[in-house]
Amino acid sequence: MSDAVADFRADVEDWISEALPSALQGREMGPAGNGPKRTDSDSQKWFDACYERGFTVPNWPRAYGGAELDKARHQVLREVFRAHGAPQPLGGMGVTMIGPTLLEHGNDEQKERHLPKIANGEIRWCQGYSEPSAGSDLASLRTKAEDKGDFYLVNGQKIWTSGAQYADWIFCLVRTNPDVPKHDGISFLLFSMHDPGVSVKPIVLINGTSPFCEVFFTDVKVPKRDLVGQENKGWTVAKRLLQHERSSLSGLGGGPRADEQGSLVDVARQYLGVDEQGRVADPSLRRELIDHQIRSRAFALTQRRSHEENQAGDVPTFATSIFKYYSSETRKRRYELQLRMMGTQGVGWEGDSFSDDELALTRTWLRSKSGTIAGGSTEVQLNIIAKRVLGLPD
Amino acid sequence: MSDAVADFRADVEDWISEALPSALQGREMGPAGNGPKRTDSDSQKWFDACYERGFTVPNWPRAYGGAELDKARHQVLREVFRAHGAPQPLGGMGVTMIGPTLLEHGNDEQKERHLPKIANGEIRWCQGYSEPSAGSDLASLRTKAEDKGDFYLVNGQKIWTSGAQYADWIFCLVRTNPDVPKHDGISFLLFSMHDPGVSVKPIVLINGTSPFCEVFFTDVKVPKRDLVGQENKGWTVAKRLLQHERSSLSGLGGGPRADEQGSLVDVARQYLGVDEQGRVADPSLRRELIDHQIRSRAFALTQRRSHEENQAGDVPTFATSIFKYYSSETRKRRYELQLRMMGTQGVGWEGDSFSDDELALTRTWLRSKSGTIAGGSTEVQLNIIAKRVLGLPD
Amino acid sequence: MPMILNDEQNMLKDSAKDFCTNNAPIAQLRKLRDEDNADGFDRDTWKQMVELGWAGIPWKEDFGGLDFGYKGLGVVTEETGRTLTASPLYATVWVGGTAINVGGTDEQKSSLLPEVAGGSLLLALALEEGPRHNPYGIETKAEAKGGDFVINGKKTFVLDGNVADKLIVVARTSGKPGDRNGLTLFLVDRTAKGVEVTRTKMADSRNAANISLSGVTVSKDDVLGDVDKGADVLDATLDVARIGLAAELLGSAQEAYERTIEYLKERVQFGVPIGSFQGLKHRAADMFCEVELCKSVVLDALSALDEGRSAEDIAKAASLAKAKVGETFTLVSREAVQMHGGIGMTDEFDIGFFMKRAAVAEQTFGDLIFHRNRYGELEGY
Amino acid sequence: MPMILNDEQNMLKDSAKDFCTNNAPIAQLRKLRDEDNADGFDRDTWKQMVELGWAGIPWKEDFGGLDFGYKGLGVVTEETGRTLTASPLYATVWVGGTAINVGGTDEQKSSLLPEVAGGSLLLALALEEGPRHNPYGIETKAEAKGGDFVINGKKTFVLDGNVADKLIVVARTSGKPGDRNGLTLFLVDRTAKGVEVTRTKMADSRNAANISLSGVTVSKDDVLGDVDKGADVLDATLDVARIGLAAELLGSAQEAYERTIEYLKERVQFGVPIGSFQGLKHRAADMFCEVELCKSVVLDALSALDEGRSAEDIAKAASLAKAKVGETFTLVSREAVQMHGGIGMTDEFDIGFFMKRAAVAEQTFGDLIFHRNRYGELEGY
Repeated sequence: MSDAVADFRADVEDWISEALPSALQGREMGPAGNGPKRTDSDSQKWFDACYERGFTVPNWPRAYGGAELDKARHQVLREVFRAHGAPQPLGGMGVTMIGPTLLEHGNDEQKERHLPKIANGEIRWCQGYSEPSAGSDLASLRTKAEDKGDFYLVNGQKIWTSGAQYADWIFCLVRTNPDVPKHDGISFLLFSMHDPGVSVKPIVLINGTSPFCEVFFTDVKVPKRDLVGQENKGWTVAKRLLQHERSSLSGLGGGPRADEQGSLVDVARQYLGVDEQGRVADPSLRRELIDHQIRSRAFALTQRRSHEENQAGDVPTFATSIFKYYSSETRKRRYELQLRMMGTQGVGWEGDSFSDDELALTRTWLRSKSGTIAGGSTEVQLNIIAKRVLGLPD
Repeated sequence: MSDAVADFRADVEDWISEALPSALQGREMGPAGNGPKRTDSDSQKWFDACYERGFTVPNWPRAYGGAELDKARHQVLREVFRAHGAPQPLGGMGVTMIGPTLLEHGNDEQKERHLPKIANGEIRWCQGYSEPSAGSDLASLRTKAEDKGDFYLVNGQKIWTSGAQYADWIFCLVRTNPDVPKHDGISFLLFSMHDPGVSVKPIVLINGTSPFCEVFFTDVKVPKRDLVGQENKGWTVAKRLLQHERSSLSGLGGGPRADEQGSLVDVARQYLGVDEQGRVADPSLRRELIDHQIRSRAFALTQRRSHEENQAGDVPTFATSIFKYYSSETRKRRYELQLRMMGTQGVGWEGDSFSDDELALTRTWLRSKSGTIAGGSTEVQLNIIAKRVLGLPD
Repeated sequence: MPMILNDEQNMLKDSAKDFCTNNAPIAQLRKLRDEDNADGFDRDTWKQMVELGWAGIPWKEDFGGLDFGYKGLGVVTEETGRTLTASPLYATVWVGGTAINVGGTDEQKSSLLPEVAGGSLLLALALEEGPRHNPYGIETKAEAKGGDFVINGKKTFVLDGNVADKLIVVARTSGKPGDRNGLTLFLVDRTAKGVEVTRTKMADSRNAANISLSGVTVSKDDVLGDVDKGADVLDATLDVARIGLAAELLGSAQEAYERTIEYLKERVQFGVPIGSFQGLKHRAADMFCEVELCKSVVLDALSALDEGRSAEDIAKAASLAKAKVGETFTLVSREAVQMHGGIGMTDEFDIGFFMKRAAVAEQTFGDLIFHRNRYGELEGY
Repeated sequence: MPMILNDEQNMLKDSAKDFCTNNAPIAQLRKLRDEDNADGFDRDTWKQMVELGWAGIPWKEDFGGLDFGYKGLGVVTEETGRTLTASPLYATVWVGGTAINVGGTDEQKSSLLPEVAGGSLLLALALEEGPRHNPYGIETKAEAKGGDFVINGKKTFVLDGNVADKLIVVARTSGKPGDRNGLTLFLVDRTAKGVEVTRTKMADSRNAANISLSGVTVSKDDVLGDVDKGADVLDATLDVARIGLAAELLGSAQEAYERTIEYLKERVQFGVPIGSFQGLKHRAADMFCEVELCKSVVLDALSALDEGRSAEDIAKAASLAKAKVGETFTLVSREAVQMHGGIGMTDEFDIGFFMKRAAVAEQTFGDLIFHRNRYGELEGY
């Protein structure tokens, strides 16, 4: 490590010891990382401290609220955060998706207008991609935007819009030319969810929650200055953004969450008991537990290898393509296994006969099913690997 | 059961008590069912007795050496054979494939000339279907037959020809018209393997045996009287024959062979030992053993169901389509499992350090791999089920 | 020919299919759930089922039944599985009625089975005490006191325990938890003093309850079967119950599977029906095979009951059926959600109900692990 | 950065790849097999490997080695796995050499390791006594007699037992079969009186032998490590051996996989390359992921050795690597044959060699079941 980077580490260490409220150590931020104001003062304090240093978006230019950290310093920052159990001060699609996309594809005016409000948490974003008949085949989307001179007139419907009920703005794929091959007539627009003609309907999932919405557009007027990239070239922007999304969904660099890993063994011990040698008592479920742990450990090592390769060479690594597929399938299996370990206590729905953890498991199990569907289904991921990595013919 | 059928049963019972040499009970015929002469006199005696009654081909017309048994009597015959542990007197592709096909598609002259010599075991047949570049995609075959007036001139190559080195005749798919869609230019020919221009080269398999051959045709002259069906309509005949083949490969009606089923448990006990409760000692392999037995039992019940449905209704049953796929996959798994049970004794190749059974296992394990490739691979079977049974679109 | 249905059974199946489709579709279960219906089933629908004779199918005519065999009851139950119909058919007829039929005195049978057949008596088996099926692991105690017994203990996952008129309580009269000997079955009124019932809401929206028994007094006339020998009745009852559940789940698995195949034909992505993708085709074709195998094991198990095969043979058939059908339904219902994609994740769409049902049913009267092990033990390895 | 190779390791790997491709391709193994070569490996090739320094990679320079670490040896071995090269590299360097390096006195190391590095001393570990890996289940007895020991027993599946100059015999000096304590390792000349070696021909055409020891007398100077404490040396050696095998099999799995992908691109059926069928694509893509995971576990395990992690951490990494790579190679080699179709079933084509190798290697120093269980025990569940 260079001296300058070492100095940076020392500096950040000093700062974090001051800035991080001890009550937040090892926890997540109260309300899940959207919106500028926190419900608890510790979270607000931590957010403010990070924002002041540009650490809500550490690698963004200072002009847009970032700290302009290079790769090495950004990594140091992550390590210090992790060592101190410091929560990410800001999450959401602003930071993880549209922000990086605008940095690459936005014009200066767009960057100046949108990025600072992402960095300071003022504006929450949602993603207008999927449509009822355009799921895995995203490019077949039908929401149309007609050129009306100064503005586009947008009509259509989106589905699976995560957090649309809380979002202020949407980045949205629309069809601006229906008469060309499907990939060639798509544009990438930004507009406010508070604009006239936008309405939102939450979708109830099989686990009873509503993290997604349907969003309807009726004669929404979008000024042309909020077209990102060129008209009809939105697919390029969209694909780049999907890469940001996938690396975010796969928890790249983070590995399986520690709380998820440890607890499966605890669950096994609690619900199945242990034998004289301390082994999980049911040999069949023990076997599946170990298989899962082996799978998880091998995957975590692969994430580490990918990270190291990245650090060392900057070459796009082989391995990122497998992360979304493998992590979502592994997570799904994990909950299937936990369910079976817990017997009838694993399939409760509500009421005092089940502990909070037990009831949460039922819901999380059901929710984990979407991991292999949303954000590029398992089938789509396998197609991508077969085509891009293995070079198998269409 | 009608009285007439009951009489038939009594008659056959009387006959078999006389005719079946006790040394053959519960055994197979010496040399595997091809050729008229047996190496041992018991087999020869049993064959002669069956042939005299038309029981080498029980449901064929008497004119061709059969006994003209109807469905009910044929079933009775099978039951009596099974009850007495009587071996099938005659096997091979004559009885199971080309015979039934000629009965449906051959002209009278062909039937009279070929069928009696199948029934009496004089002529052994082989199947000229697959070619090096036409495996799963059988219809893309290239062996060509040119119309030369009285005869066809055949040039080309076949592969995977089972028993070609012992066969007297071949039923063979050839291309008679290269200028039409591939299914429309195929004809079905019969000719002698002893004809000039036919040469045979055995293929060594990974298990060291050579049950298959490559067969080369150089200017072989085939008289037109041995064209089965019409010229260029051979694909229809070929498909029908494949149905006979598949029902034969899947062991339809027979179920998993008893010796294969019983012995897996014995192998487990021998190589893994048993615990105080008599359970196979290794819990992990025991679990896989039970899973295999459950799978086998459920499959055997399905074969029985299919058989009963067949008996009851004569409707083509849903279930036959799954037999080839399921039985070959199950058999493959069975040998994988046995291999793992036997540890290092399961992977010997030759020499005194291994018992004959152990060495046979290694070879059978390797051979079992072809079950999911030959005769319509697993992938082809799944395609067929998806298309024909489920009606999924191409 | 035990593996095919006769004409009467086919007719019964067809009429059950019509009835369930029209009178008790999945929409009914959804409504019961959304309205938080206290019974957890629709009493009118149950009345109609009773009128169709379903509650009396397996009992002798002497006891108010149709004497139509478990195969008859099985084909009806398979149809209720297709529509995920919540009704007392399972807990009252398959389980409770069978226990009385197997273990009851002539007097008990004469008085109770006609009530079952008539739909006026609902039953529930109070067996489990922990999160995993463990039929001999009973700690609930029944102590003799004069001519009576006093029961103390806690039961969990009692199917229909919240609506049953009578509970069949498995209690220990001697021995220790884990012993097969020393169990006794008691008929206990749900409203008896000392019985406390808490409904437990499960993921499949079907009825279950926790039941606490504190000093519940029953007379010796309420014993079902012989004192200390309750496992004889219990084991026989459980095998029937497992076979009945397998029949129901066979229907559920087929329905989830068929809906998925239809969806594969309809849903267009990349300009073609997704059912044209070989990756999905192969998985669909493999599942087809598994479903076909399930049909066979269920038919064989139902036949085993009606043919009066030995207890050991019935036990093998029951464990085979529950293991195989449970595993297949789990597979099929998960693949159904995956293949339906986003829409399959929504509560508005019905397919998720099958996956929830599969998870709860897998835990009912023994999961795959339990029955795999039991099948191996019964087969002697 | 333990998960990537440094420049020297990359160069070593590249040169090993060249060497194996040119000097020791699968054709060599085929020739050894077809000619029934008595050595079971090619002595000229081995000489060249030795000249490249491979036999001395992990030893300190004091002992004639290159001090280049197990990661260095690992990348070389991975390349020999790609070509299924039969050589003493595994039994002599990974196993025997490691045992001496771990357990030997300075004197033993000084006299023996340079001979290993120089290629003149071939070694074999005589451990197993039954068909399944069972390191403590030793019945072979070594009894003290004066200053000597007399060994009696039978060993099986001794890799290179037929060509080794010295055997490292695991014998019991106290305790009973199954005890970890009471084992002692002895260096025994293969040609010593009472040693009888029978080569056992295995499906993978690699060397193995059964060895009978009848009254074999060795001196106390031939003890490797401490009397009765041989398991300390044995366990450490076995974990290195497992990691080395995992490295080799990683190469084999990659090669079988890559050949299959190439075949999918070339083989045309139904007018298109079979690699365009989604059913095969999805299986190929899934295997890609498994192979990537294997690379990671092998790199981590090799690093664990070179970093000198704790014995327990090395043991975990070893069991993880052997379990994962063994399972993946088994999967990949079977799928390779299936996807190659008929041609894959012929002896003339090389792909079947991989499947045979996978089957034998799975049994070497613990199969999936052994290492799954061990990993769980080491992790404390």
